Amino acid sequence: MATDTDGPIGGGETETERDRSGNAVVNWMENLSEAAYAYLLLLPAFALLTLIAFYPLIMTFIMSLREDRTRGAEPLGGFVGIDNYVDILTGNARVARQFMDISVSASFPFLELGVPLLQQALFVTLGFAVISVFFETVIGFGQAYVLDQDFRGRRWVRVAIILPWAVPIVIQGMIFFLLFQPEVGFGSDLMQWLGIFGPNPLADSQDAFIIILVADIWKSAAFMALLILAGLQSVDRSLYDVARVAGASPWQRFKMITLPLVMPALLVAMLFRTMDAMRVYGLIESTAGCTTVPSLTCLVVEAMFGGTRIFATAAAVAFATALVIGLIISVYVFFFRDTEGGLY
Amino acid sequence: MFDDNDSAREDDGVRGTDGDGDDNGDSDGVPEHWKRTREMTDGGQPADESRSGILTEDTEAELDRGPFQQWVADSISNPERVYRSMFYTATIFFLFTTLFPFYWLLMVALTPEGQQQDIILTPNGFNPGAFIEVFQVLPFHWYMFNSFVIATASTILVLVIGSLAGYAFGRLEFPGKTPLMLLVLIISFFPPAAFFIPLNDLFNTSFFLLEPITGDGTLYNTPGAMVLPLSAIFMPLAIFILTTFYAQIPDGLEDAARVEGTTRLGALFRVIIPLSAPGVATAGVLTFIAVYNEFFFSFLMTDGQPENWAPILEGILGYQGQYEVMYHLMAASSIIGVIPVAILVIVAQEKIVSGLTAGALKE
Amino acid sequence: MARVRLEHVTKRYEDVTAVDDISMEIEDGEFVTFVGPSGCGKSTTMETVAGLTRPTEGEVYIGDDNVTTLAPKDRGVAMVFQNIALFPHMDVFENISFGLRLRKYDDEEIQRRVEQAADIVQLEGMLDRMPDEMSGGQRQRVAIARAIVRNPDVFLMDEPLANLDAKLRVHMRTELQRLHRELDTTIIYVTHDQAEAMTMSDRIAVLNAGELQQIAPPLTCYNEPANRFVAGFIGSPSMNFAEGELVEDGVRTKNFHVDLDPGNVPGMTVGDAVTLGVRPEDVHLTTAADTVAQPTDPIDARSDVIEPMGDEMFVYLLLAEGAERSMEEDPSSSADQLLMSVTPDTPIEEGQNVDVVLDRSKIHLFETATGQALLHGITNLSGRDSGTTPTEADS
Amino acid sequence: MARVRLEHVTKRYEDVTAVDDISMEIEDGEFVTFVGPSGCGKSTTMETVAGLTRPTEGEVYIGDDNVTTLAPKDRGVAMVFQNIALFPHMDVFENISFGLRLRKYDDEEIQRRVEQAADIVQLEGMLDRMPDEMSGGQRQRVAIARAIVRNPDVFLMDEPLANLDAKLRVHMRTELQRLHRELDTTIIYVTHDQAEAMTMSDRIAVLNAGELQQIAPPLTCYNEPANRFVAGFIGSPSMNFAEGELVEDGVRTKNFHVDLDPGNVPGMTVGDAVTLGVRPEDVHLTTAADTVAQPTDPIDARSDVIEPMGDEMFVYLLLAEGAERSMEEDPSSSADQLLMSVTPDTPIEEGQNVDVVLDRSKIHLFETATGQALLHGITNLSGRDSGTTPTEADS
Amino acid sequence: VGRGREPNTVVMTGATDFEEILHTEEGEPSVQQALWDAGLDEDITVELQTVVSDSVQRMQDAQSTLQAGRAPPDIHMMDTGWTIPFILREQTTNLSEELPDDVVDRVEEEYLDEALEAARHPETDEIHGIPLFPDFGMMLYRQDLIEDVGYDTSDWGTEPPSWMEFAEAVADARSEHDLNYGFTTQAAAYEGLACCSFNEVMSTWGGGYFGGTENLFTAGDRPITVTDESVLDAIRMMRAFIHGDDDEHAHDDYPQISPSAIVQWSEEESLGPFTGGDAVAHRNWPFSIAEAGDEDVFGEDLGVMTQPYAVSEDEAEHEGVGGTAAALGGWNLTLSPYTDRSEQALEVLEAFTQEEVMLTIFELQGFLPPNLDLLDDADPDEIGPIARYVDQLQMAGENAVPRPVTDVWPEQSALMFQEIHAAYRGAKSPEGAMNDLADRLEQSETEVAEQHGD
Ligand SMILES: Nc1ncnc2c1ncn2[C@@H]1O[C@H](COP(=O)(O)OP(=O)(O)OP(=O)(O)O)[C@@H](O)[C@H]1O
Ligand SMILES: Nc1ncnc2c1ncn2[C@@H]1O[C@H](COP(=O)(O)OP(=O)(O)OP(=O)(O)O)[C@@H](O)[C@H]1O
Ligand SMILES: [Mg+2]
Ligand SMILES: [Mg+2]
Repeated sequence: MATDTDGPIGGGETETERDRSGNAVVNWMENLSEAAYAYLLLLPAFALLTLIAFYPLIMTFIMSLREDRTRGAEPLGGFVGIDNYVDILTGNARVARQFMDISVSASFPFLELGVPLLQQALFVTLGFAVISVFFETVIGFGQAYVLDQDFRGRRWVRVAIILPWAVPIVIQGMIFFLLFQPEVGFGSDLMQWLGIFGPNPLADSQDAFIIILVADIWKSAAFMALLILAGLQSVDRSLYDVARVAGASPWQRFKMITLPLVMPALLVAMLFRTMDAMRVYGLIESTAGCTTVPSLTCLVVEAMFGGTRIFATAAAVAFATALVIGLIISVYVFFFRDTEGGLY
Repeated sequence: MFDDNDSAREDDGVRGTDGDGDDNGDSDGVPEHWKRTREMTDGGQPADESRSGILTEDTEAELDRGPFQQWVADSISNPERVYRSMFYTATIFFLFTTLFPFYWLLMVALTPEGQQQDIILTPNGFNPGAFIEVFQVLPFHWYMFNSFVIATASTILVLVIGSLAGYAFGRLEFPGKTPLMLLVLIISFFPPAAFFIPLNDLFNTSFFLLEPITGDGTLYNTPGAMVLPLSAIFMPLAIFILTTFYAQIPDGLEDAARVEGTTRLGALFRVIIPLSAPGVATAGVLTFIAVYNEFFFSFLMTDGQPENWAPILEGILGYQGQYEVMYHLMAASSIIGVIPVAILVIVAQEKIVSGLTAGALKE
Repeated sequence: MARVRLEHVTKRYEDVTAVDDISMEIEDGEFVTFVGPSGCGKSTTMETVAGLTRPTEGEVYIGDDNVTTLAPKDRGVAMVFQNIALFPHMDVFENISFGLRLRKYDDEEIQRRVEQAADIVQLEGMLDRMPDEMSGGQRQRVAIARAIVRNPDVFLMDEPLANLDAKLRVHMRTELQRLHRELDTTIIYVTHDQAEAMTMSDRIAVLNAGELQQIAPPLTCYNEPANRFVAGFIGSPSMNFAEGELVEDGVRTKNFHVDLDPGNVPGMTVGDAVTLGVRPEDVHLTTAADTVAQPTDPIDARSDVIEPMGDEMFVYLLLAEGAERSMEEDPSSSADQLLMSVTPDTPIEEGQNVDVVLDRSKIHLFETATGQALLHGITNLSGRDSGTTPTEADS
Repeated sequence: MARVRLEHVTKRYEDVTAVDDISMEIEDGEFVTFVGPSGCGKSTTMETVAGLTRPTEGEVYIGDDNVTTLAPKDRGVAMVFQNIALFPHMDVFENISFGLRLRKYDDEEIQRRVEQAADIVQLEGMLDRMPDEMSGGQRQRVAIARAIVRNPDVFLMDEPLANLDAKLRVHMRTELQRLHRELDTTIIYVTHDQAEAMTMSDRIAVLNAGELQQIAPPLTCYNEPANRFVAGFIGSPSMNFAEGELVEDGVRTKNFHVDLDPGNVPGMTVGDAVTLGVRPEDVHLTTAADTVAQPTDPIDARSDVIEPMGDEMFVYLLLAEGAERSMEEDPSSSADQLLMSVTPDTPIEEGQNVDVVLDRSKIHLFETATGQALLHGITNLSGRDSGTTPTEADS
Repeated sequence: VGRGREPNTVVMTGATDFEEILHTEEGEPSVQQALWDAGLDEDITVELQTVVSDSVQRMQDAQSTLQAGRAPPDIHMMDTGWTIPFILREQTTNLSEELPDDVVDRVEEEYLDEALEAARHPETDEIHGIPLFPDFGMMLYRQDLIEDVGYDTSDWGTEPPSWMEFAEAVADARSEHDLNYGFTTQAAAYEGLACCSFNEVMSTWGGGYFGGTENLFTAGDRPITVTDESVLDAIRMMRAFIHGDDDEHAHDDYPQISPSAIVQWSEEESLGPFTGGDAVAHRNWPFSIAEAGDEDVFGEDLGVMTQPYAVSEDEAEHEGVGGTAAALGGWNLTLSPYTDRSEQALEVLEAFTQEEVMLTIFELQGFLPPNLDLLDDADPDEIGPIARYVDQLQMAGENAVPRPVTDVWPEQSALMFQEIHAAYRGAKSPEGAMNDLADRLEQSETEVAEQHGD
């Protein structure tokens, strides 16, 4: 090692001389307390969200408290408080499909359906969300596991698996519409032959519900797979070494290391998939239609864009939908509580 | 369950010659460096040894004992084979299920107009011209370009703003964290329609400040009218993803960066983000594709003209007539619109991941 | 300019007080080593200096500035982390040059400095490896290079040599000392290696349970430990302790007696509980007692286990008849046990009965209750009874 | 039952051969320590035993089984990892009990064992902490507990005590030895701490650049190193080397001459280049030469730097007139320099001219070209010239 | 379009089919040229803002545009089915006021009344939209096949047969020629079912949603007549067509002639099987005549007529229903109240009322002129197969059945097609479905009444 005159490393200047010229903003930011710094970082996000999301929501909420006006320049009437919400829950809203239509009866099962369950937006939506998210999670995990391997052509398999996610909803709808359109696709014949579907699956609530489920799982499992894959890739590989030496079988490694470490990502994926599934609309509209499979968002969209100007009702339905989703989501929030890197 | 180990990976080079590449180790004659190169092109990541993947040779005592004695015997002596074959079965299954609808879509595209009956596994006639007609009927490339710009802009906006928020939520302690996080989440409870009426008013209001930029001072018919709401709507997902991944980076690395001379923000961009590369890239991919394919605002925030930033959706819907639908064109246009994006996104993602984790910080 | 001063620094986590009211002043250019048991707060104290942890209470000064709230990057410190903390996404060159690149040094300068640093830590030719392709020791060397390449005012090094082999360690030790001398930087150092602490430091700060026990030059800590903790902690193998009582004519412990005028033990009176301490190398066979100026009376013992170490040999002595060597406890703190260090060619065998003497000038006396040192050396010469009375610890 | 045998094990990475054709046999119940410079392949060798790395060539046997392709979990090994690798999502209890839970031990048993293990590593009361709330040493202790709780046939420990303070280290050392004795497990151990290697091991395996240099009991390695590398590596501070030449009447190096009958040096003839090695503790002041049975002729020297270490003192001697102490190189390998270790009370001052002698019975002779040991001790008694001729290294 | 546009450019909305003919290659006839020829200031050019073809999406588009007070477009092309809601929301301009009197008079006089009706303000009767072209639900049939099995179809064009005769003829033809389908129509759950395909059937049975034609355009206080026997019979007949005798709710007299798949068919899906030769008869809009009447398809063998009927006009309980029928569709042009160049736009609208323009549009793209008298004037060479069916189209004009468009029509039509669909599929009995529908309509009507009562 040559001993150079300036000292063993570099020039004679010490770094503070060079360094303390940082500008005022940076210094100000560096000296903020942790909380103040956090708020500063959140500012851009919340500024955008306030303008583009919270402000419209508040306006929409106010809208939901007013009266519908189908004629005249003014789109809304006077304030009616929560009347619109009451109408929704009592089946008196001006929407074509029922939000919920159940009454309590004296005989078993003590609930009486006004219209079949699959004609009630709430239950269609809940059923759809639960079933689709379940299958998407399982399949997504499988796909992520495959993609986490190193193998020749992995990139192309990854492209293949992500492809459905890249398909616009209209096209997704079109594919499954055509597949089960007896004239065009063979899906309808096949399923009928298997005895699963009736002759007009797209016009039958039950068959159409299954078609929509399959279509959604086909597309959205990729979403799950991508997120889970990212989670898998972030796991410190040396932990697997430890576990292997400790005697964990592949399944145990999965259960005790992979799963808990991927759990935060998995929960995020499931959380957002659930919310998405609870808002399903485009897929239904482009396959079986909202009449056959009415979802909550169907009601919102039809109220808002149905041509009859019932904005107040639409707004109220939107908020009621959000409320339902919020209730379901609180289950997740409860889970997040215990997860590292989740909400806490 | 699949598992993997070093040699399993090395065997990739010889897969296809025979199934039990287990004990032939290096005697397969494939030069070491060659295999290495191939691994690199496949995975894009150096296959370091500590990254034990998933397929391993672990013996599973509880293997199924079926009637195929020979097979079972083989499997027991060489359980890796079972994992391998399970792995292949799964891969093929996934490939089939995801790709079949595309194949079928391709068949629809190839079937001449008006003959879309009883397409099963082959097209009804053969009309590859649809892929050209798509561009003749509408300037489909324009729509693609618009969508591309909008999606790129939204993705960047979401990742930057979302990263700041994700960092705050994931790595800092402050009062009100949980309520604020829930507040972000609440946005995703609402169907997009819930935002529409006020936003429609807002974007059609003329703002003096915007006049030099947009001409009439409104955001309608500009990319902004889509980028802003789409960013806002997909922001919660990105924030949650980023929060999750940022939270997992050990404090020590951030500390090291700060002592080395980064600002707090610098540590985020130089260490936290690169180390969360899989998460960041995933958030980016999800946002990009979601925006690219978004239906609601894409449809309502422009007048549908390609020169007014109408996105791909308007293009696809353009093939839909009042009383007839040009299914073959819609199918063709979807394939054209989707496949390049999916490939681009994946390639970009790999680049991003390797870029973030490798050279990105060179200046 | 790069004096470091801690004033009543305290760091509390929810249920642990990691650092408890530590004050110290480290001179510009001084080399101070923190030692102390695992979990005693060394790393945490360092982090308050680096600015990574904000103290719950107290202030940190670097130079004349109160830097308590200053960002790490503005403190002019470089740090080697205990957990190494290499950036896994950068190769060695990028890791080392990270700080320089941040400061926008030009490429040539960076290249030159990195090469120099890599040279010091013997990493030439590995500059394009990724951290996960290196062995533990190689990684640690990268971490060291990353710190020294920057020429900071203050170096903070948290066990920088822990994963290195003895030879490289000696080399690095020399290099660090040279750096220290030539750059005149202040260095705060954490190590578990006594040799390192003894040879490199201007002063050693001994911490225990978050509290500063003593800060003094190495030999002072070794020869005049401020309290029983320091006495037991510094020196390897550890000092032998025997609890006893001050009696009329000296100190009596369970197995032996040492003459002493109790009046010379400051603040103590006959009957008070005291602890006697003696280092293994100050225990001698009676046969070799002639080299000891002031031996104690011979003590009966039986050699138990003998550990040859190459350059020395440890002999575990059992004092009481029928005593067993205790494995559970620290050998040096059992009353029935005495550890002796002798030259490897000493003719002694396991199980042999031997008589030993202690070097009176090297005996330490502690108050059992508080652990405070009372006397260092009980040379009974000419009225003045003690060699040294402990100076109040510098802290 | 738990013999470990490596047969021609080689591990190559792209451009590095981490382990190069290593064969060794470790007896059931033996405690073998791997030492060697950083990056020499210690961890990699261990990983081949654990099954984490599959050797590029060669075979690994545990007991009588060829386990080369066996999964780690079926090898009955437990391992403490150099990088600690605690599960971040589990608290201390869960980390320690991981292996037991996998094996479905019942809760009570788990509780009991974990507590015992925690006790050994002194982690009582921390069982519900998360890894990121602990200090470096505490984490390492968790990692140790995680391994010892499992009672395996073979323990693999990669620098388990690196982050621990001296006292705790001594304690852990004792504990591990006790475990070893009581459980009769085979232990393969990596350490950089010479004291650890010397005291704990049945045999030491010295590795360099992926090759096995010597595997032998500690004192054999110390006293009869197989080659210059081992000689320089084992012992701290390192052995002094002086390159020279075999002449008619002995060995002549640049600054001194040692009498010897060249005919007694096997395989060498006059004129061949040899290297003479002597440990610092075998360098004596002429004034103390009476304790040395067979001193060499006095050598003129000047003391340069004196490093007091507490229990001993290092004196750097310059042999040639006007020589400077070289800082860059390892002090022990410069021809003009000689390191001497003396007791701390030796009256010697820096800059003083002194005469020193070497202990002929402790002088080692190596072939300069290959580094192979030629002679250990050149006691010129009665025709037979050498103390020991090196046995072929066990490797 | 829009920004920085030429001062004399008028922007109107339209789908690609209209775009194709608005501007054409130099020298070729185009709508723009026709407008100029019809007296439009040569400085004024019309530009098209292309919108999607789907009517529902176009409505959403127009709604958000107008809700936001945005212009251009200056002229909106609006479906007859949803022009009135926009008029009622004051999102159109009163053309009776704005256009010169002579133009207004000409429109009043010459335009098909039913078409114009759907473009008037229901309360003031003032014109808010200029019909661009009307559409009629026509019955297409395979003349050759039906004649083959012994039916005389020669006068069906002018005097459509009864449903009974038609059904038997279709049934015979189908079995004779071994075709997959007999009669195909649209019965998916969508607007087209409520407004058109069922509306026609109901009308030919003498029924109506709200009694007779006098109640079509004012919601609030009108009878709800969907539970009338005539309406139920119409449904029963359809159920017989779809499900045949097995269905207890099917009309006993009618044979099974329609595939059950029609319950998921709208125009797009239903046309193919007919043109593909798989069906005997098919209900669709005039554009399909051009397709099916092409020489390559059926040519002369294609028969076209208005809908068969079951109850004659005289027997019908309500006014304006009964007898043959043709559902009315089509598009109107309205003037955006937010435009800043209404003068030019009015000139454009005025030009659209000129006969030459209508004829040009008809000839170029087959859009029927709103003045059906002009059908005879069109050059048969230009208009292709349609030329053969001019009489039938005129007849359709005479028997046009408009839908009851009011401000709440979209809402009501959703209820209607949902219930009708349920009844068609057999998920509900005709009575059950219509009772449910009546309830919901009642509710909707009262709300309107309440809202406008104050
Ligand atoms: N994944 C890898 N890719 C390439 N080289 C590697 C990899 N892992 C280890 N090496 C190299 O192999 C050699 C041996 O590494 P190993 O970890 O066994 O060393 P070690 O003896 O444990 O050293 P230390 O004492 O520093 O931990 C080193 O030179 C190291 O750089
Ligand atoms: N984030 C934390 N939360 C709670 N306790 C903590 C946290 N970090 C450190 N501690 C505790 O504070 C004490 C001091 O920790 P510190 O890391 O300073 O110890 P140390 O002296 O560096 O120990 P070692 O030599 O083992 O590295 C320890 O008991 C540790 O468990
Ligand atoms: Mg520490
Ligand atoms: Mg190692």
